[in-house]
Amino acid sequence: MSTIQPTQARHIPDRLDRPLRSALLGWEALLVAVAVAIFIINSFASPYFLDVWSLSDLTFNFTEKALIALAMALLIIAGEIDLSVAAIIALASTLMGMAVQFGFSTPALVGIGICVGLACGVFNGLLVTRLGLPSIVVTISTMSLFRGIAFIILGDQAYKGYPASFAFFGQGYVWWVVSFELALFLAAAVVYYVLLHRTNFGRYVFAIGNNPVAAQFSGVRVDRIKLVLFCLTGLMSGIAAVLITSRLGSTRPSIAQGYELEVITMVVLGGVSILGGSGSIAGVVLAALIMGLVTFGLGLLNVPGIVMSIFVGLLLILVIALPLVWRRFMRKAA
Amino acid sequence: MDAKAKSIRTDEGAAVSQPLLTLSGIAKSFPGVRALRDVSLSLYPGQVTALIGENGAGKSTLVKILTGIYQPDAGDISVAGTSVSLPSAHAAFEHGITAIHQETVLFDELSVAENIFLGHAPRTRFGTIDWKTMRAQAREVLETLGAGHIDADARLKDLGIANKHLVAVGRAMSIDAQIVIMDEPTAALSAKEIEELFLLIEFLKNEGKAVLFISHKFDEIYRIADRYTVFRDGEMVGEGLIPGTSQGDLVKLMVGRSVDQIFPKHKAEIGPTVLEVSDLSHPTEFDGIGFELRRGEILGFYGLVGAGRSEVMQAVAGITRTSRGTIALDGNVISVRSTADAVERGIVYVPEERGKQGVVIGLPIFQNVSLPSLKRTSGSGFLRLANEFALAREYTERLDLRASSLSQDVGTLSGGNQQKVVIAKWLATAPRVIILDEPTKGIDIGSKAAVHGFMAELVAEGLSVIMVSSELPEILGMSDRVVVMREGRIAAVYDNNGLNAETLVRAAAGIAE
Amino acid sequence: MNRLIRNREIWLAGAIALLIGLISTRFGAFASPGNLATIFNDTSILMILALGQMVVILTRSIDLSMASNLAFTGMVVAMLNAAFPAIPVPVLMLVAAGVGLLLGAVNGLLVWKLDIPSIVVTLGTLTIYRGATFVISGGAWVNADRMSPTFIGLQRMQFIGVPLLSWFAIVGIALFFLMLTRTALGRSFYAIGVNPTAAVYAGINVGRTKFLAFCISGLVAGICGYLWVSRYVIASVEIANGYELNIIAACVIGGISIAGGIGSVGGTVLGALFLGIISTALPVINVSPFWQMAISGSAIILAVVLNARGERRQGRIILKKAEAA
Amino acid sequence: DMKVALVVKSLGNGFFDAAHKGAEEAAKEIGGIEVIYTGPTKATAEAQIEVINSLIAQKVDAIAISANDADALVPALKKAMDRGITVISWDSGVAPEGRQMHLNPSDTNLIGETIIKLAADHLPEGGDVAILSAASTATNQNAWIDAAKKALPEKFPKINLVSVVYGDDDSAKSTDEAKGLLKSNPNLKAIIAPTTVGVVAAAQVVTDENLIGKVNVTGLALPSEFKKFIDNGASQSVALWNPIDLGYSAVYLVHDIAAKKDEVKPGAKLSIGRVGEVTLDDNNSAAMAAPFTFDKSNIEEFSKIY
Ligand SMILES: Nc1ncnc2c1ncn2[C@@H]1O[C@H](COP(=O)(O)OP(=O)(O)OP(=O)(O)O)[C@@H](O)[C@H]1O
Ligand SMILES: Nc1ncnc2c1ncn2[C@@H]1O[C@H](COP(=O)(O)OP(=O)(O)OP(=O)(O)O)[C@@H](O)[C@H]1O
Ligand SMILES: [Mg+2]
Ligand SMILES: [Mg+2]
Repeated sequence: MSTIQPTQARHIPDRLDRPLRSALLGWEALLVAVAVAIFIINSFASPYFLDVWSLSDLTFNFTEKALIALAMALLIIAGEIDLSVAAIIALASTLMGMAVQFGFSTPALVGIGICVGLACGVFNGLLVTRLGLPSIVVTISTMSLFRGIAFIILGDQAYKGYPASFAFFGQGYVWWVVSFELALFLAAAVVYYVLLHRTNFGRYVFAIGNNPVAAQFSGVRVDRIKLVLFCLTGLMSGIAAVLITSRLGSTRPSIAQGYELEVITMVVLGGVSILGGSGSIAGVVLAALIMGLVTFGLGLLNVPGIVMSIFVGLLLILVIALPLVWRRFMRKAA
Repeated sequence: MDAKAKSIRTDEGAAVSQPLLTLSGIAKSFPGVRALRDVSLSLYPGQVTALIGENGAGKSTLVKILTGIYQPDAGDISVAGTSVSLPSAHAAFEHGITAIHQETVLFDELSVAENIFLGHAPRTRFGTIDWKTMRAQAREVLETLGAGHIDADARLKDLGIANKHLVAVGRAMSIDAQIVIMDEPTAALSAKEIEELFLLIEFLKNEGKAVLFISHKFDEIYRIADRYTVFRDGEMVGEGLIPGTSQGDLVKLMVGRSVDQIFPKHKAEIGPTVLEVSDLSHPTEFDGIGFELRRGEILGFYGLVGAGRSEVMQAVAGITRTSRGTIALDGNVISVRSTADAVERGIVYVPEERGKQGVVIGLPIFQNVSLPSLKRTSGSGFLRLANEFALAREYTERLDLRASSLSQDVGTLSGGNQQKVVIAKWLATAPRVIILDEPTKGIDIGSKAAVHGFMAELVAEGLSVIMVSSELPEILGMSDRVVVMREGRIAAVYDNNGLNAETLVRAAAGIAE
Repeated sequence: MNRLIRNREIWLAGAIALLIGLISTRFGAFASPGNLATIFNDTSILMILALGQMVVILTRSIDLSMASNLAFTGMVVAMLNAAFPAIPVPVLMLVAAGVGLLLGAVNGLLVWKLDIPSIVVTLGTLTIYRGATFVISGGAWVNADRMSPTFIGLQRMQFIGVPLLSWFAIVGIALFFLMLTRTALGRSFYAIGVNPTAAVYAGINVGRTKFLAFCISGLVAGICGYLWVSRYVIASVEIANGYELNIIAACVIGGISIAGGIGSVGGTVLGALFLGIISTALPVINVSPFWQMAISGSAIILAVVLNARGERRQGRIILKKAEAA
Repeated sequence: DMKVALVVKSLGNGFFDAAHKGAEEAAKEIGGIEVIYTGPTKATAEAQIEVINSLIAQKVDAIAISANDADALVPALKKAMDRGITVISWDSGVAPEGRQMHLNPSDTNLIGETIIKLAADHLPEGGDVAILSAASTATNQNAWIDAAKKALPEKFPKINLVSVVYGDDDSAKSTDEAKGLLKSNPNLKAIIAPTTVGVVAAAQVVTDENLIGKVNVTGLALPSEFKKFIDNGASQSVALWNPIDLGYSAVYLVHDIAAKKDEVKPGAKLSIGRVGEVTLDDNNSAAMAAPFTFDKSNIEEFSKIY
């Protein structure tokens, strides 16, 4: 096509000073600084911290939750949320345990765990997209429903007797101190990074989070993408269920209680806007690491878990508040 | 509170000396944008001052400063000769300033009466809200506006868009204000309602109120305004009395050059039928819609606001589900079950509500433009930024977008420039049929001509265009044929051969000839 | 005020009546006035908390920290009572209200002054407040025997045959109703939820109004901290852990829109009662305790779906005008 | 110093605080022991695993744990043993693979029988009773309830167990469950709560509903927490072992095993200082004394101790 105005059009540069990049870098830089600071404090505070096995053990504190956080980040960027992830773990673990009683083999167990997670994700996704219900409401109810089913099946019993080979997923090491859980998390982080930041799908997720109506008007299949995102969180919860069950070697319906809020804390600490529309995988990975460092470091000092959670809570608010306060201060100074 | 009470009467016809409101040296910057620079403005009692300027000239920003929503970085505001500060919207109405904002800003879930009185509701002796008095006063206000048909107890959500707008006007009137500001008040109203609004403005004038009237439509300005003030790029570039000033002068002040306001004559070959819609129906919105669109044709859709034109177009574009009817492209019936389907087939829809449906605020310009075309710019699902930038540059530059870079958030652009991004986005998909819903709504005169020229260009290249518009000159100037809709059905179809405005208005309103 | 909203409440009330009817077929005495009064009394705390939460949700925010606030305040007053039994209980209640208000105000300030989304703020304070409870108590519990008899007994005292706890709820409901329908503040909660931009244009200070909403939810949580501790005669770090979700569920069942601006006192009260009945009735009719969670989960889904149905498509109808003409 | 970790189900529980006292007493007596008293705030297995992991990293010498879950802790504790840490469980046990020995506060069957007996002693005519337990996953409670059910038909034919409910060691939930029991079983004569949290909640409910004298609350209770309800008559008697002795014994045993003074194998007799000695059974678990009963006559005295 030719140009309508033969008079020269104004040139618009692609970028001025990479404002978007530098803003993102700013956030992640802050997280890196926090992580390094905590690492240094930890190594001074406890003589046991700087030890490869300690550091390896540390990763178990966050890998399972962080796996879910990767998918949750996408969901929250798209403007939705899933509070039922911990309940999905409970249900998936229960059904795996049930399968053990029928003598299923390790690969079948893994398959069952993942499929149950996926199925729960589909259920959430359909309720949200087909009935147009707010996801926070849907997943508050499925949170009771999924765990409730686990309680119906198991009651006060526990399933155990998982095959010996099943223990690998939650307790095995791929290489030296690198556990299977850690390796899986790192691989998943790369996959999610590419998915969110390097593909059309990821762009659609951002578009939906910023303006779902305009995205729909632009030909983005909003409902389908949201459904896929719920499936992904379901899937990751299923995978986490396999890991936790393998690590505990048994199943109770109360497994993974309260994980949902920790996962969301991780995502938010990672700089994902809870209102949707912005965030990065790098941030989430850093946030997972920070939470692991804080809980493990304080654990080495035998600080009770609940006191650690004060630190995590403060960190959450401070890390979000600091840039805001800083910007406001700079503007005043200017 | 009724508009008649407690107002200062000025002797009619007497030369007005003292301005009621004066602004001087007002400046306002947003991050990266200097919206206003050293602006001054005076409003006189009993007079209507028109504020004109291109998109992004800073008109709405000034309105927001006057109503206490934004704080100016510098400058002075005086009401009736005393300098005031307006730290909040409340402070503004205490100083007798009220406004009808560009965006309809009301409360969908609340009742009409409450929408009118929220924030200044009548109280009982105990300081609680006096619902009874409030309803009565709301009815009174609506009555004075000639909108007595609106139920004060109805939920705002259940009202038509025009009635909502009347409620917004009612809200402004319920405050016993000396200074009334109207930011593009006619954009959502039909001809009949615009007439009523003009009567109201006359009435306010006679009451001695100072009125600031913002519009991009010169016919309205000449009709109602006594004075003008022109903004360009955030600066005041001229003011004076309307009588004795020609439209050409105003345009020149606005854009800094003269602009042809003639609709470009397009001489495209009208080819075979491209799109054929038959018996398209929806349970509640429209019924039995059938029309055809030919290659190289501009098909105008005219109707009063709320006639259902947008809904029909959204159905054609796959956004709204239909209950019955078919859409055929090149003679083949196609199923359009989502926007994505429509886009794939080359049918695109440029929506009317830019902010809600058009731009994705939060994403940069280039990502907005490439959003529907990602499949083409990417390599098997993976993003290719270079392709996206190239695509975005090509189309935004053609539309003469004013932006500092393509990575800028669209949210920082003015309304008119946002509209350009939306149009660029759709052109970039290389469509066959493009549906433009109110394409020049809220667009300044310079850009308007560009959009019209562009439409001519499109059809010349063999595209087919459907243009939904409520502006008669635009419909008459641009369309080859005109479909008139009324209350969800097609009322008439005309060839644009010496078609006159009156015929269209009669058909749209259902008045027999 | 509005046909539709009233309808929703009638539906919910109908559902509750049906539920009670169903339970009575299996357990006759359930519908007796005495038992219903007991259920009301048992649900009082949830009702009061849900009313506080409702105000926050109306403003498009959420307060996840209410249960932690409750635990902290409960611990503070219990420890005060244990240490200084001479402090009169009404004074302790004022302390509870004050501490709760303070914690709520902290949430509110962060939301107002720093513009951090409320879900983030309260997710943070959720753990901070509960952690603080551990810190002040050293993790130790305050048991029945360390509390004074009036501390425990006050809410159990009867007035016109109704325990004071129920009176707290009744007075709370009345106050909330008055505030939300008759005061400018109450209406501005709705206004900023329906359309925050429009609210700014109407001269409402959105940030300050949200702040006040959090103050109210904090105040309510504080008072409930005392009520909870004296009702269950134990103050520990773990009390009401996870209860924030029950509170929100009560609001959601009661038809409070999580997107803000829609909801009524009546709906919230009924939503809380609905949950209360389910949790008291299931053990009574010998439903295995293990079924309880799944049943209440399904009930919430059902209530929400029905609510959504009611809301669906009340929009304009162009064609009707055409037909009428 | 030898570092011994005393890991409890959850911090803040009066019972475990008393056990901690005993542990410190043992440490002082033996000398050269540093006791790390720790545990999660929430009584879950996952939280306890994090605690165990941090103890492993701190290279403690021995862990004595009261488990929230008999099975889920096994892998973590195995890892601890692999790294050379001595692990025993006490109070609430871990499956045999996850520990070297288990110290039962008392014989499981004996406890099961005792909790029923406490109710039966005051029900010469027999009648309906119900059990209000802790979490449905609690190892020890479940074992006692099983034992109680076994004892019922032979030893207490007139006692009719109508229901078992779970209060999750959460006072609010326990209260609701206790109320439900009273409502659904109008003829209930006794509530048996083999948990220190549940028993207090049940007694408070009986007091509130004016059922003192009609329904007897019994079970396992800390005298200091429960004195009030013996005094007001909501309960005739409750039982418990001495938590101080329990904590003392746990530390004593784990020290001796870690210091290689004792060999752990079925049938072995292990000394526990001032408390005496225990004998390991086939599962390497040992039981201490029979539970001690508190009633009007002695509660005053014991409530001052624990
Ligand atoms: N909140 C804001 N943040 C950043 N920039 C803004 C904001 N509001 C307005 N602007 C910028 O200020 C300038 C003036 O905008 P304004 O809305 O006042 O224009 P206008 O004259 O009303 O245009 P239109 O005719 O399109 O309504 C524009 O460049 C716009 O992008
Ligand atoms: N009562 C209403 N409440 C909310 N939105 C409304 C209402 N009435 C109309 N609208 C919106 O205004 C736009 C115009 O409505 P509609 O499609 O019915 O009329 P139209 O003939 O296209 O009018 P227009 O001249 O505005 O294009 C649509 O986007 C519609 O969603
Ligand atoms: Mg404007
Ligand atoms: Mg339209």
